[in-house]
Amino acid sequence: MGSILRKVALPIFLIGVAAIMGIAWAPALLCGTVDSMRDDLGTWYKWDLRGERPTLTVGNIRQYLEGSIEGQFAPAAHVRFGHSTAVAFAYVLWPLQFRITRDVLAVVGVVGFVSLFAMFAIWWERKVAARMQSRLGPMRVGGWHGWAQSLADGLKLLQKEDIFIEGADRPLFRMAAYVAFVPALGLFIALPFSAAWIARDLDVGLIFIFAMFGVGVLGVLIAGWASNNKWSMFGAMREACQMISYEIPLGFALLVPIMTVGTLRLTTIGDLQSGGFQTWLAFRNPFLLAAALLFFIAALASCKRAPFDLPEAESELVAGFHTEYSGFRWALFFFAEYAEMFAAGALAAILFFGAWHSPLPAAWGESWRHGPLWQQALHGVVFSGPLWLIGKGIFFVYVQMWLRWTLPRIRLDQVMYACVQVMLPLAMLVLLANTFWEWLVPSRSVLGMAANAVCTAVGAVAVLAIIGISIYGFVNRRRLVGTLVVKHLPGA
Amino acid sequence: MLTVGLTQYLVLAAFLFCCGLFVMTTKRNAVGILIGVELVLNAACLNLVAFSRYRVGTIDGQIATLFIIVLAAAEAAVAIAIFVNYYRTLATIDVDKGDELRG
Amino acid sequence: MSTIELLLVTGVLLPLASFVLLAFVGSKLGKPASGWVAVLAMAASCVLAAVALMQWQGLDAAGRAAARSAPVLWATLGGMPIKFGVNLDSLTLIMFFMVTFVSTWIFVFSVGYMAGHSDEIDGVSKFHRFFTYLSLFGFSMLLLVIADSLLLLFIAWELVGVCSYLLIGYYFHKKSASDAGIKAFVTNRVGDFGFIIGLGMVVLFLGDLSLAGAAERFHHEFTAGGPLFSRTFCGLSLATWMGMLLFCGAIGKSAQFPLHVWLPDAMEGPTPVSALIHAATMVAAGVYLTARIFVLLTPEAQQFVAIIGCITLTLAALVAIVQTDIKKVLAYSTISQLGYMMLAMGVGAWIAALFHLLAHAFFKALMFLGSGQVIEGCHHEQDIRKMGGLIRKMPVTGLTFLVGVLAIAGAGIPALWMPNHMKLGLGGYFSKDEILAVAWHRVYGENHGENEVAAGAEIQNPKSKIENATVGTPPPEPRPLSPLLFWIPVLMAYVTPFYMMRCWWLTFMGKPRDRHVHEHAHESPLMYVPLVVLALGTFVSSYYLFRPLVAAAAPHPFLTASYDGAAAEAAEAHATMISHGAHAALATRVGLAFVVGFVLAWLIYRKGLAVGEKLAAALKPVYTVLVHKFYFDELYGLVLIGGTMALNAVSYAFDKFVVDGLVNLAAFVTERLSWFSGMIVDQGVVDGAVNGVGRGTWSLGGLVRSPQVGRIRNYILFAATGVAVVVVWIAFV
Amino acid sequence: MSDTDIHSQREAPPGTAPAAARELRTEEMLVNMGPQHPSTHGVLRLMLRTDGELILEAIPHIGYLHRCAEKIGENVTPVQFVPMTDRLDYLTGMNNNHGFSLAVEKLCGLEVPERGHYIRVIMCELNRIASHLVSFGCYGMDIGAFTPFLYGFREREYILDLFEATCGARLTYNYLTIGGASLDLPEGFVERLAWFLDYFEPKIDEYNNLLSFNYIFIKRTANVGVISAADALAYGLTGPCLRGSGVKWDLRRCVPYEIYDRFEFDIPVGVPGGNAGIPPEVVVGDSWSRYYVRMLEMKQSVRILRQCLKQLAGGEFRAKVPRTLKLPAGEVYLEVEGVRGQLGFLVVGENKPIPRRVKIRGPSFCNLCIVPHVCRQVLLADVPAIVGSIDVVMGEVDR
Amino acid sequence: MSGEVLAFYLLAALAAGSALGCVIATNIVRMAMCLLGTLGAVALLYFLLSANFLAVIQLVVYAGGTLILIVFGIMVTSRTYGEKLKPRTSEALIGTIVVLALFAGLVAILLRAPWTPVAPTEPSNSVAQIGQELLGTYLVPFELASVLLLAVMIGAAYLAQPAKKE
Repeated sequence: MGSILRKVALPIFLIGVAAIMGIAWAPALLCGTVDSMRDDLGTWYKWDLRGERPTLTVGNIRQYLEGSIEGQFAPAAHVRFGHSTAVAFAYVLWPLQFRITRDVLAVVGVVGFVSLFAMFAIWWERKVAARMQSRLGPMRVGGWHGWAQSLADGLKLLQKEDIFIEGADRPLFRMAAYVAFVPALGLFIALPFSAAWIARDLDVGLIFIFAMFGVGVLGVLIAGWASNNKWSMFGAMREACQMISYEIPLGFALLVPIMTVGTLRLTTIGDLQSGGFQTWLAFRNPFLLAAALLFFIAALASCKRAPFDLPEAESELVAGFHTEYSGFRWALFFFAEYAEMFAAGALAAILFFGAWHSPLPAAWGESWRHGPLWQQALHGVVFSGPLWLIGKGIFFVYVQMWLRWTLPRIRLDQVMYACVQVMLPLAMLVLLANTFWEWLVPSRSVLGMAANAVCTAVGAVAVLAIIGISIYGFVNRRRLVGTLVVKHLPGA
Repeated sequence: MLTVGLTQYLVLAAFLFCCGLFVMTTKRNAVGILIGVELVLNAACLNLVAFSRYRVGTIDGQIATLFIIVLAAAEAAVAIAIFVNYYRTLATIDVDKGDELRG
Repeated sequence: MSTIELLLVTGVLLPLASFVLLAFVGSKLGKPASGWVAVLAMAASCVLAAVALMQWQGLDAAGRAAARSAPVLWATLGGMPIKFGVNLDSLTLIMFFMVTFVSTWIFVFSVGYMAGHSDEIDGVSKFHRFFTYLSLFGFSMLLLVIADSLLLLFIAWELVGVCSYLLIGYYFHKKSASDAGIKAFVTNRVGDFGFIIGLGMVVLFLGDLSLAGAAERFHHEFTAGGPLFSRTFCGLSLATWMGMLLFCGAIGKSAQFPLHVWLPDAMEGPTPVSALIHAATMVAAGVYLTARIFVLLTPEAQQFVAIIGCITLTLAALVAIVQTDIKKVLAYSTISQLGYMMLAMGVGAWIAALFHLLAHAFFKALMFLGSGQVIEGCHHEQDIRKMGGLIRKMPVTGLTFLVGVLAIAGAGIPALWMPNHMKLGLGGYFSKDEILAVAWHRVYGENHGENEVAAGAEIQNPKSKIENATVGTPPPEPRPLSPLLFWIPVLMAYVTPFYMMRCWWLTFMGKPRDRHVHEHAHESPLMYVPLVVLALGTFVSSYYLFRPLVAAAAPHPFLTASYDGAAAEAAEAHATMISHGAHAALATRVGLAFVVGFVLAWLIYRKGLAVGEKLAAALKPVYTVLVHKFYFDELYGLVLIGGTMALNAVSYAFDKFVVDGLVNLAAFVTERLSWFSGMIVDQGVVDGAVNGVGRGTWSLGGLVRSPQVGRIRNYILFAATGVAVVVVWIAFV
Repeated sequence: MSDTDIHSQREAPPGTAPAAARELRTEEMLVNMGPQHPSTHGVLRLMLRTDGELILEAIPHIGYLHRCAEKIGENVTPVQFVPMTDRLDYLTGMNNNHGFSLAVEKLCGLEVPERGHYIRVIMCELNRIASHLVSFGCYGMDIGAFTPFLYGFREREYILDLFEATCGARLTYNYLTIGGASLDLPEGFVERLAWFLDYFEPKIDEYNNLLSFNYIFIKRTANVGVISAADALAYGLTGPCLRGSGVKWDLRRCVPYEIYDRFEFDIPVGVPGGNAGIPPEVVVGDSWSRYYVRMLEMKQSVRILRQCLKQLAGGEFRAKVPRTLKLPAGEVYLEVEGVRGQLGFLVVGENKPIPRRVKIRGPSFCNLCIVPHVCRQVLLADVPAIVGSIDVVMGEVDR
Repeated sequence: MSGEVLAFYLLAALAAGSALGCVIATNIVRMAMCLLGTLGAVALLYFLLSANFLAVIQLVVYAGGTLILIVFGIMVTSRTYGEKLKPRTSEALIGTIVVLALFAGLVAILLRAPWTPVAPTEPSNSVAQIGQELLGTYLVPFELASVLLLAVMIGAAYLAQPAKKE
């Protein structure tokens, strides 16, 4: 397998790109087609008495595709389909007009994405860690760089015995893993991958995700409690403390962009940043940049990732709240963790870093958005769309990993200190300052534009530096710290 | 045929209320009583929102519910603090043990 | 938002930023740094204020009107919109500048002063806390100045109160200091209570809390004869009551009779606080408030203001004569000067009052800082009897203090023949004389140059004629005031120089009376630089620099004129600056008052304390009354504590005689009855029955008691049962 | 009745003071840390009495790795016992070999040839570096940083390669023996070592950059587990733990043995924070100081090694030792500066090839004694930080 | 049967079942978990009632805050693991009767009540509307609530601080 992959790398890459473009855009295009068809026929035939779109039959669709029903926007002659093609398309399109079908698709997509992402991220984290530690990491399973390692791990975990220890509260012990996992999955309901790619575009989507972050803690708490293990209990208590505390600065940091754009609907927030790099919210003014940083740190704490990984601190608490877990339940905790990591990264991207838009100025790809199918697809890949969001999410996940493999862990009292005495006042100040800024400084004014320019420059330098350092590190196979050595030992 | 309307919501709320009431009246664990209170409050909230949706047509009910949620959080915080103190003093969380007027 | 407003808002927010910064990281910044943060913020505000002032000066009337933007809607309460905005007029700007300027230098002084006066508590220096409070205070005061609505003004008002409490009680481990803080706070609450009721009346009757809107509605009420004017309470119209109640706030904050008791006690705070709060800003807030609500004051209410001011200035001036604590002398002089300002307000000398306020802020801050320097130099000695001869040790302080003394005494050359802007004089010479002149005009006004005034008014306000015509109701006849309102202040104008000179002479001149104090005395640059600056400020402010600005902000005479002819006339009269009869008459009476006072003080205290003590012994009853400050503290103690005790006694008596008597009577009757029943019935016959009944009672008691187990769950259950019964009853029966 | 509370009546027997009854009700909890715990470096077991996350008391329980080392010493000849010393502190086999050999040589009056001396110093110092690298890496793990561990092991690998080339073993060397070394240095050793020293020295700065001066690391370790110099002396701490408390005591310099008096090197000690680039949070005797002393010692070891390479003499590497070495009657106690402190060997001979008594003073054991004293009123997360900074190896504690 | 009806009955069943679980459970942690079920179901019902904002606030504050607080309280106060405080039989009996009667009565009243049907209104952009109302009409309760929260914060901190060692 590995050798094959190595030999035909380019075709595989190209096929992969094509597949990704297809996956990324086909369903959205199909749903869009059905919707426009329904709109078209509804307005033409006045079937719609209640202000709703009409439900089409397979026959309607076929006729429409064949061009035998003349809708107002019926396809032009050159794109009309033959009978058999039309029938085939009609059967594909018909179910897509129902909400329930789309919901099922969304659920399947979300679950599939989360599982795949978690598996990918676990493998990738091991590779990142390995490279940072001058190791190779997984190299065997599956051939090319051990790409099937997570799959094998998953299979192994599935086969493992499900151990309940003596004295554990069994129903709660079982339930805890799900209580941790379900909210982590549930938050993807409101997480837009692009303006069109969202399971439910809630008008309170942001708070919904925030709520789901909070509910997930219960799983950890219950896991710690039901394990009948003092270390687990410690882990659970730490998690509760940390989460409840960091939710507050997290919320404050979220309020900053909310106050700036004035909506809680994530698709709206995302589409406000479509104009290229300099219109991203984080670069609007210095306080939003600060809020982005605060958000990222608080989210790090909420995802219990290093240096805030106290609930599972293995040198202190053995393994914290999941000490007694094994097998698939244990895996669920990890799925939840990686899902939350991605969600945090994606949320950071949506709120501050341009959501699903590319850094390129919007005008560059605008005409392609409405062009032929292949242009639309290319537009989705190059200029905006789920791939960008996933890419940004992965970037932030990567930053989280980087931090984890670099930093020591903070002590509990320091975590609380950092939250209550540092993050919280800072977040409040940033909120206040941003309020005044938005009130007093119009974005078109000289000051506003100057701030925007400076922040954009700072952000661009930071992002490019992170990417550059990573690439440099990976290419040169050197640890980066070696390049930044302080020559003389103090105190020697 | 099953339908959804105000009555259904109210019946559900009544059920929740009765469950909460029962929990409040029978559980001996102080936190259990608190859980009962939360159930009762939820029933009330549900009523308010249902009325606001089906009867009044304004969002006053939602606002009231919002206040109830906030107050419930505050109440829970204080209650838990009291229970922790109670537990420290009496080494139990059984409310029946707290029937003496001295601590 | 116009540039000027932006400058002002930024100026207000800077101290707030400093407060927030210091509150969070003040302890980390440490001793000098945290102070300089506050100074920097305030100085920046001052610069912004100066820029704003200059811009304002450059604008014509239309530009000034355009600079004022619409207030921001904050909330809608019960249909009444609450809007906040900047009350942009000359008075705001000049007050803003005065507050920031004086505060900046007081802050600078504080950095030096507090270095030696901030204690450590549990090893943590309280130094930064002082500047935290100061910054908050600066913010509140500036907010108060720019507030355009009574509500915002009230918020800032209360913030100022809180800050004064915190700052007076800064040495909170000292009982007297914390007591003084509480006293200041509580006394202010008494006044604020009236203010709140007044605000309530404004909301109720006028329905608009913004200053301009309230004035407009007030006038409308007057012309329409609304309930505010048509309904009376205790013989006074509700409008009068409203004005008086609003003024109550000013009584508290500006330490007017009868709520003046807190100010002398507030000297327990650090001296810069005294300078800042009790000279330049906080007490000024009361006058400022009165100025802002001036248009809501009916003639009766104005008379009330005047009377309160007159009483205050008299009492305070008299008490100040016998004080020996250098800060208390200044405190009473402050109260007295505030009394002058209130009197001015009451007699309609709106401009003169504010002019005096501005001048007073400079020279009083100067004197307080000077006293701080003295206290610091003399090793925390505040008793002027132990000082003396300090001029050799601290010449800068002594001389600048003298500038303050001259200013408060109203020193100047009464050269009638010179135009005003060329006259030579200091602070009080112009402002106080102007107050007295207007008072004179109000008392004896009909005899003097009416025509000139009318002509002046017409030139000044061609519009008023027209509007008067449209209103249709002729202004009521001017009512002369009691001559006392003129003569008592004039008398006190002689007293003021006396006690100020006494204070100065005892402190700085003569022979050192306490060697220890004298040897220790020194002065430091960080502290005397502010003194010099403020002394210069005193010179500058004295000369009509600020007056035109104040005058420009004076309330539209039409508003006042419509319901108070005399006040309007007086206002117009001195708006055109009376250099005629009234002033001339006055110059002969009080122009040289300061010379008389000074000479008297010099005669008595030239050789030290001996003569003064002899005089005190000779006038023992008067002296005792004055030393005890007219027994106000004792009176309040008696009324409040005694009142409570009396109430106690009454209720005790009721309890003892009425209730107990009834109980005893019942007991007596029962006893007799039981004797009867015991002797006759119980003995033989009913014992068995009684036991049976007893057992029955016991079990009944048990039955009744069983629900009362102290279990809250069961109580809930009972309640639920009750509800269930009712519900079931409704549902099924 | 005011002071009586109902629970003293319910729970405590009559007559017990209410305060004692109240003590019973506090939120105390007994937690077992180890013997299977990731951060106890082997099989140390700490009984923690905790109040929430606060440690009230930590009682070490030891003996899980007891292998009767001293008893074995009484039943085998010294040459046969040398491999056993490898297993005491398994990270510092060379130093253990060395110490025991010195003691026996002193008892028997054996002279070691010049080259033998240098080989011994080279091996001991190399092993010191190797052991400190493990200590550094594991300490990072204790604090929650994963990467330093592998960095430390990466460099240690080179040293182990050198050892392997020399004696064939990577952990239990049995190399330094009575009378010198058991084999001569292999061909090319000097060049490889020189290359390694050049390679390794900059790495120390890298470690410092990565871990020692990391803000979080300093926050976690500075002013944690402070041992005053007096306490350190009273508890008999030695090695980096003692030097971390500011006591300038190193046997190599203070009571020179072997040929350490021929080398120039410094004795690093704990320095109060704020001096010479030391973070301001640091207090003499805290965990950070102990840790940092080790980092500095590696530098000094490199210095010694360079001088060794310059001075390295030719000739014999081992003295002529009789096939059956009779230990004369008498008693020798000798201490050397081991990696973790002073490693002492008591050998009592009775004119037989087998010693009558062998007693070992393990520095880890003595250093561990201070754990209950230091782990009091600290947070749970501080326990690994303190125990890790004391750096015990259970093989030596339990012997 | 439309989706809404189906969703309502599913959620109602979940809410009612969880509430019943609260009643039946003897283990306090399980009670808390049942409460989670009820809270979640009620939150979703709010979605059905198009009170989106309320639903997420219910999730944030109730499920994410209050419930965690309760579980936290349980953990702190129930060190004696598995201590079960069974209800007294008499109380349970009386309670059951009373509550059943109450429920029956309520349902009877509700079913008979002549609710005049009002067409359900769709609140437009309820978040903004709620914000307007909170800072307008309900400003005073809003501020009072903030003061209350402050008081609660201080009070809870005071109550829960460890007893001073004498």
